[in-house]
Amino acid sequence: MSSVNFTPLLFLGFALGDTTTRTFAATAAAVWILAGVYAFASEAPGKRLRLAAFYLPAAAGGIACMLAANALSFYAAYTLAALSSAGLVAWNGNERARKAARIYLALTVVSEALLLAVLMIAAGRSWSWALPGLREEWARAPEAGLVMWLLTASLMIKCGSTIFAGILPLQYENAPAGAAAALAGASAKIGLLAMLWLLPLGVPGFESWGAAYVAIGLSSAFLGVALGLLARSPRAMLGYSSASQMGLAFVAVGAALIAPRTAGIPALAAVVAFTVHHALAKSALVLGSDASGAGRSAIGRALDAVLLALPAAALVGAPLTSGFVAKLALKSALASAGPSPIVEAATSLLPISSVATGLLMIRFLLAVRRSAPAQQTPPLLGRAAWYALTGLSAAAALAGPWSFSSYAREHLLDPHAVWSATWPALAAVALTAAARVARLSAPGMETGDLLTYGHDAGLRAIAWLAGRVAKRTRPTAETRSHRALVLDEERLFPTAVAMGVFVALAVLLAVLLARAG
Amino acid sequence: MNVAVLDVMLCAGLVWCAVSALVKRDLFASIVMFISFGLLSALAWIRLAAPDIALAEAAIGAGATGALLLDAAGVLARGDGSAAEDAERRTPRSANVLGTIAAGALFAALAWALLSTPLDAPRLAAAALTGAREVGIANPVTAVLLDFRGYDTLLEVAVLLLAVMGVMALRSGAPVSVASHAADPLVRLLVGSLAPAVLLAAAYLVWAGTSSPGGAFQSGALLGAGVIVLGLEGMLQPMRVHPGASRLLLAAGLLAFVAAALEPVAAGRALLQYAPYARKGVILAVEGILALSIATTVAGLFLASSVTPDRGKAGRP
Amino acid sequence: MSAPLLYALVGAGLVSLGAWGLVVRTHPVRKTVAANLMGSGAFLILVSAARATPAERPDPVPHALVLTGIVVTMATTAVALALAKRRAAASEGHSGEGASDG
Amino acid sequence: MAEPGAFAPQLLGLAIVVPLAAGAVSFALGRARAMAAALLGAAAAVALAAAVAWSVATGGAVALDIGSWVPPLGIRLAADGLSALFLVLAAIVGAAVSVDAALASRPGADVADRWLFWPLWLFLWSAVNGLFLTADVFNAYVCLELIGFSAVALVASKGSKAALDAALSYLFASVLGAMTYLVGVGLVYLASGTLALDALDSAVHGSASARIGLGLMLAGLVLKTALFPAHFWLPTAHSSAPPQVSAALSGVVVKSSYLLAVRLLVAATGAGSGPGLRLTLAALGAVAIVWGSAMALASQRLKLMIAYSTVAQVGYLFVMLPLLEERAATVGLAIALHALSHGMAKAAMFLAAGDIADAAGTDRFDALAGVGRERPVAALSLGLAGVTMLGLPPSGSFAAKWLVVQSSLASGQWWIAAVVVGGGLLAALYVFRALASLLAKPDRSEARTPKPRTAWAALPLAAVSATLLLAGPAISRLMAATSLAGR
Amino acid sequence: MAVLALAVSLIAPLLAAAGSLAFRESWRRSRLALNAAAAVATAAAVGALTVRAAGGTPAGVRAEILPGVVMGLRADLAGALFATMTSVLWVVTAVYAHGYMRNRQSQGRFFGFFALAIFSALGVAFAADMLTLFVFFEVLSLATYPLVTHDGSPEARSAGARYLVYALGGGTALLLGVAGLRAIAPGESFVAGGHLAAAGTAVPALRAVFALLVAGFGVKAALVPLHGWLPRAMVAPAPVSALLHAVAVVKSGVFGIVRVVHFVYGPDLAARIGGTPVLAAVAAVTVLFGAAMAITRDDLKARLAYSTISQLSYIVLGLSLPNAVALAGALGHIVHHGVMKIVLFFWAGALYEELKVKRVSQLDGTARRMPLTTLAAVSAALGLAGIPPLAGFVTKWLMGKGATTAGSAWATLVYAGAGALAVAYAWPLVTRPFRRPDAERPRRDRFEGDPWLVVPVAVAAVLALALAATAGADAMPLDIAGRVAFDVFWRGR
Repeated sequence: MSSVNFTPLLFLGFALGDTTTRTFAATAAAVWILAGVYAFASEAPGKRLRLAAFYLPAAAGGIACMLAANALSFYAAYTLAALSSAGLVAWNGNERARKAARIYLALTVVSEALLLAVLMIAAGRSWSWALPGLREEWARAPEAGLVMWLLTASLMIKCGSTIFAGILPLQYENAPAGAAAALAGASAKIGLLAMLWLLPLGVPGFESWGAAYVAIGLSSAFLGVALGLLARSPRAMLGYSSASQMGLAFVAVGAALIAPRTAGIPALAAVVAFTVHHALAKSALVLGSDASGAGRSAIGRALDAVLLALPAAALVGAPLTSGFVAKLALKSALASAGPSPIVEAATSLLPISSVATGLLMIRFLLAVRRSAPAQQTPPLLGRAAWYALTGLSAAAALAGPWSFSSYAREHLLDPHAVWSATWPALAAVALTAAARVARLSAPGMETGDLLTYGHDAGLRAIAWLAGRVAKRTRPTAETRSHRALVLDEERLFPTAVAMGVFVALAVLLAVLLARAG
Repeated sequence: MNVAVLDVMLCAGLVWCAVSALVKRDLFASIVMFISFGLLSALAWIRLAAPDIALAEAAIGAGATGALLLDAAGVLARGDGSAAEDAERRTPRSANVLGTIAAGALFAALAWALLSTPLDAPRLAAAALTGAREVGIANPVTAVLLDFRGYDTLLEVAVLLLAVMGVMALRSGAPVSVASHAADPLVRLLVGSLAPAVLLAAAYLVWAGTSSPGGAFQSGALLGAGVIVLGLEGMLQPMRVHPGASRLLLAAGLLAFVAAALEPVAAGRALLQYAPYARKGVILAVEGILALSIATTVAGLFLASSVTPDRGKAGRP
Repeated sequence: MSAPLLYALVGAGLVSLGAWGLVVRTHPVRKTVAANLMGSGAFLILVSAARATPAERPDPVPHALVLTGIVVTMATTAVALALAKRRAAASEGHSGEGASDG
Repeated sequence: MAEPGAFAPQLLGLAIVVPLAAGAVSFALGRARAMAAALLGAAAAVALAAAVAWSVATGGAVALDIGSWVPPLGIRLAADGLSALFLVLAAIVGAAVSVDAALASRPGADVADRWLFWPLWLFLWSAVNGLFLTADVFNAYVCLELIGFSAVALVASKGSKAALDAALSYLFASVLGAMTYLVGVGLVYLASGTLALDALDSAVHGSASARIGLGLMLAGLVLKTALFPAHFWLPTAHSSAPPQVSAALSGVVVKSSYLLAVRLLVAATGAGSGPGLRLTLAALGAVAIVWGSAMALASQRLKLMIAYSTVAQVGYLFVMLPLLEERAATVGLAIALHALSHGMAKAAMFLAAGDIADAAGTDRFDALAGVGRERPVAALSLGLAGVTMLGLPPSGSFAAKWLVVQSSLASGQWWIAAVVVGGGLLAALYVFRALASLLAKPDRSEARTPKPRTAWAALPLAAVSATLLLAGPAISRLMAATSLAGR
Repeated sequence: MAVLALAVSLIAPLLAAAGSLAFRESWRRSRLALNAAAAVATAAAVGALTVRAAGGTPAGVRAEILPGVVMGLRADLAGALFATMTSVLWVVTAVYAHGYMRNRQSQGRFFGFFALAIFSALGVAFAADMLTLFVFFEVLSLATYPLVTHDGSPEARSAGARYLVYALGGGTALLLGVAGLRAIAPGESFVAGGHLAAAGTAVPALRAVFALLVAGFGVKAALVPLHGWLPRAMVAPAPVSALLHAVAVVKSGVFGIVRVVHFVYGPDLAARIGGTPVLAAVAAVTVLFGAAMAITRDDLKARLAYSTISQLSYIVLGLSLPNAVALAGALGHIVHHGVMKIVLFFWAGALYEELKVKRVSQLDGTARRMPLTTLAAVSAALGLAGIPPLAGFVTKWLMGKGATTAGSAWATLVYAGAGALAVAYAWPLVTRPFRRPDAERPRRDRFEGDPWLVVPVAVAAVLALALAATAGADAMPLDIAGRVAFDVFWRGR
């Protein structure tokens, strides 16, 4: 008698998987480890145990996620990382951090639930659990449209695109420096991996979704930078820049959806290149914003400034940086996506987004310099980790082209490509100078913008519902004293009357019987 | 239409006495009317050729019941605040109207039933009469009473004993004790001379019971009534009847009858199936003891209940 | 309209009268009187039926029933009156045995 | 018939006469040894009832012609399955009442000096047995009177003002009922010339006046069974009598006149007449359930509540009647199950209530807080009996409710199912109010001086009634020997 | 031999009940021994029955109680599953109750009715036909009433009254349903895949009977309109809320629905007459309503009660979807949720007993004071919230997956959404104990709670984790659930 239950034992199945997952895993590992070193180095010894309680599970989840082989283990690692990072966000315990953690948690839980729904439906439609074939299964299923909506919503929340941009700065600002770097570097990338695993990249028929993804990408790119310019603290700016960079990944994936056959491979390469570039550059920047210029001699501060500028340049996509390689890969993906209006718009808007990123980076660098060295200098080990990370980010620029996209290799030194990468940076510098002359100072804005208002509204709603419910089901404190309806039968139905009724009843019964005969 | 004038007169008298017994305002007057109703009904039984019943009616119906009613009326009328009095006035009007209508309907139904069926159906007359002859008891009523439906009579004796027990229970278990009353000499003389006659008549009734109208109940009632009269006149010195003895006497009738009933079962026959040869003897014996018991019961019922606590004479244990 | 039928009808009348008395009258003595009347009425019906049988002598069975009935009615009267007297005594403050009002 | 069966008919006679004799002996022996004689008589009565039930179960219906005179001249005692079951009910409740009275009459208890309780009680017991077994309508009249007097005397024996009032109105009510019954018997005899019960239905066929007589007899029995509106005498009588008496009255006496009523109804409608009669009785039954439950809920005293619940439960017995015609076997079984289970439960409730009133001094609800802890046995018995009142499984009344619902759905008279099920809910209201007040925490926990008595007799009664479903097979075997379907 | 096991499993709790009631109030030790022994005996017997049922020849006994009325017991796989959970958890609860009831009064009554409730729950599990199931179901209502009103306070009494109104109302509906069922299919006992020959009867009749039966069981399964009694019944002592109001009583309601849908009607017929779709809708509403309400309740036990309401409807939704995997998940969730929820109620009881903490807002700093208990509770709370790889997630996953295969993806969304809400109401239970208490908690020198309370909590938590770890292994609840589902959907063909 066989059973329908074939849940794999302790259903956590992991495998090294193909090159893409290996690259993702390697990058994530590097970031989590180096950021970890920095975090533990810079944390007071007493609180290290508590930090470990949150940091290590997050790291484990983050890395395991990359290596997941089936839907269950992917979801398990995804949840483990997401929930334990909540602890990191609420790290310094004050009300602001707790509020940020609440917002982060609420959004993560929603995105996780959406992902679960996607995985369940996909698993429901396919007999096996394995991830690889999953997307082909659900793409052909009747619920494909529904799954697409759910998946998109989940990814938008996770990667902080469009209106959810605020989720990333909230994390970077409140988490301790090292942890923030790790979150910046690795946790957002889980979303990208989910895209690669789950989105129907090779499957025809999702062209309209492709266009939508490109649109989302572009809008979050520009919205992210706009909000970044309004942010106050350097790390918030970095958060918003991550949001906008994620937008670019959306654009690449959009391209793959629009022309699955032609743009499939280049888009994949673009996403991988982008992931590696952004992970290393952004985590270096975050560490830098905390470590650089802290109480060092003039020369030291200058050196820090340079070290900080390098990843910043990479982000802008300056030539000979990992950013440049990613941008090239993206351009090649867009080119191979074939003639469609949205793709043309994307190709033309790309450089402008680089300009915007440039503006943001410059503002960030100025902000870092302005924020005097509040903390004491991080220990040498911490600084070493920072240096290593920046080095890696630079190295990526070199290793990138050979391993990923052939298009990038050819155009690496092509003068036209080089120029198209440098003018945005120059333009950004020029614009900033002009802004400073006109003393146009952007008004400050509380990080997390839209989400914080949503959070307050949500709390008020729950309190109202609880109040109303409490009022209705307040136990009737005094079970209303059983007001005995004092019914004395003698008054209601006196004996004399009753006997009279009896005699009448006797006659009735007699008559009934007699008549019936 | 061979209805004699006497019957019509008798029926009219009966109805008139009955109505006035219920309607009369004064309690004593209604009781007197009820006693006269009793006597008239005794006459009616004679007209309907039921001598046994006439005897019983006269002794028990009119005599004992009348005496009890008079005594009760005496006690209750004097009690001014007694709840029963004011309850009288408060019968709700609806009860009167409903009662009257219902009673009327009952009468109509009964009358219709009586008119619509032939009264002269044979019923069990033949079977009973032949049965009585077989069994050799001349008086068919006694045959039915003690043989064919002896079980009914057994239970009926139990009812009597129960009544006495009930009355005793109401006086919280005080034993029945015969107490004397002061009375004027003339009545004492009359009663003195009557007593032996009553005793003789009672004995005769028991003896004659098997062949002619008479029997345990009638003689018992007569004897009882005699004792009551003697008691009322204080002729019976305050004999301290030992409580145990009075109880035994009261229960004797029932115990005898039960013995007579169970004996055949022990002998392998059905319940109350007297042995053919001993039938008359057993019946006579049972009737004798029964008469004594009934006499004590009737006297006890009257004397025990008539002696109310406020007279203070009744011996409370 | 034979004599027995007349007596039977009077019996029926007495039954109804007795029933009326039991329902309407509340004084125990009057109720007892009514009960006795109702009994006599019933017995009258029975005995008149016995008288009307064509057999040479009246049907002895109803006679036996009525005899039993009379004795039972007497018992009723005795118990009812004793109860009435006891209640009258109790209501005049002679506290009866039963202490608890339950 | 097999040899042991030959003696069976005599058992019927003995079952009636032996308790009677014991009662007389107990009366004759007086105060000191009355209880001993009575307990002996009670034991004999229980044994005889068991013997009768056994012989009916093995050999089918048993009959005895008293004095070997064949009816209609002689009187016949007959015991089919249903009467045997009622006999067993009387025996079980009788045993429990006797034990409880014996426990109560230890020195110092207030009932000790009312030794007359014992003979009266045995007379009542034998009269009830007599009524169950008699197959003669006039003999039934004498039994009814015997029951009436003993019940009135027992109720009045409490001595309190309320008891006397109740006894008086009970007496006059039962006299009115008995007289109506007697007039009915007269008419039936007048028209049909027979007094035998089983010859009744052919006799009733012909003449209308016989049917009028039968109607009056039925009315008399309806009053003795306290079916609404003729229930007015029961609440005061049963609630002011001593606990043992009310247990016997509510448990058994009410059922005895009901059994006779069912037999008459079968005889009357065997002649194909009177769906109207059954529907009227059923309608009265339904009203009785509602009225009884409402008054029980409104009553302020525990015993009064239990008495009104009897009025309601009697309603159930009558509501089933319209189904008797086509599904006699099932409904007969339902009647037996409900009567048995309710009889035992009600007796247990009154015995427990007596014990609780002892502990609290009064049985008013507002004074009962915390008594549940002092008298756990009584509280548990009340609870278990409550299970039967509600007709919840595994009680006998649930089995009855189940059978009635089944047959009413099958025969399309679904309103009966609705009334029966609704009645269970109504019963829940008053039963659990009583239980809740018992289990409530006493606000002031002053030490009451609990009297030594505990309701040990009540617990087994309630337990048996609450699990009577398990005795289903035995009861259905006995019921196989019953034919309630009209010929 | 097998019938002997069946007899032992039912008679042991009955003996425990009688013994506990009979023992004098002061015999605490012997009462514990009696109950524990009975619990272990029952667990062993149920184990034997499960093995036998798994072997394909379930033990059974039938008797004709009244002419035409046949009742019977049969330990089939589904029954064995429910009985295993009840008996195993009874062992743990007996120990816990001993500790918890130490300084409360009328313990004899408590343990007596507690054992009686277990007896009736096992009866529900082993009933072979709908009538027997109904009989035990009603006895269960009665046995639990005194437990709800145990301490006699006005709240307890009003809660008890409300519980009764619901239980008896449900009972009435059930009675009519069962009667109707007998009119349609007299005397049938349960068959995996349903025994109703739908050919003959009119659909409205089938629908009416289905509605009555599900409504009757729905009261105890706390479906939305009928759930009112559960939060109020939390006034009962902790062991009662733990084993009965989170495990035995409510699960018997759900088990009843399983019997109706899959063992009387069969999934296809139930779907055809539109029964299961409506049931699924009601269950979905209950899932979301329960979870939403749970978020708003600050009282700890009330929150757990609403969570139970929501999680029960996980099961009802799962079993009303025409798919084997969903059914397997639902049956598995009966056990998984039971074990997890009992840990949380034990924790609530221990908290109240040690620190007089009743509200979620007072949880700050309890971890430091009662680390072991809190750890167990956290693991259970996470499992409840459906966090992988814990027990709660496994069954939720199966149900969600099965929902899509059954073609109703909206149910998958409901599961996912409910998962999110579950995290919302479980999260404070997980994090607040670890926060530093603002007001300094009254220092009680004792480190952990009373061992009698801590050990059961720990054991139950380990049990929950074991369930998660061995989700796929043979002879574990999920596997049994799988076999039952296989029987229902494929053997039935």
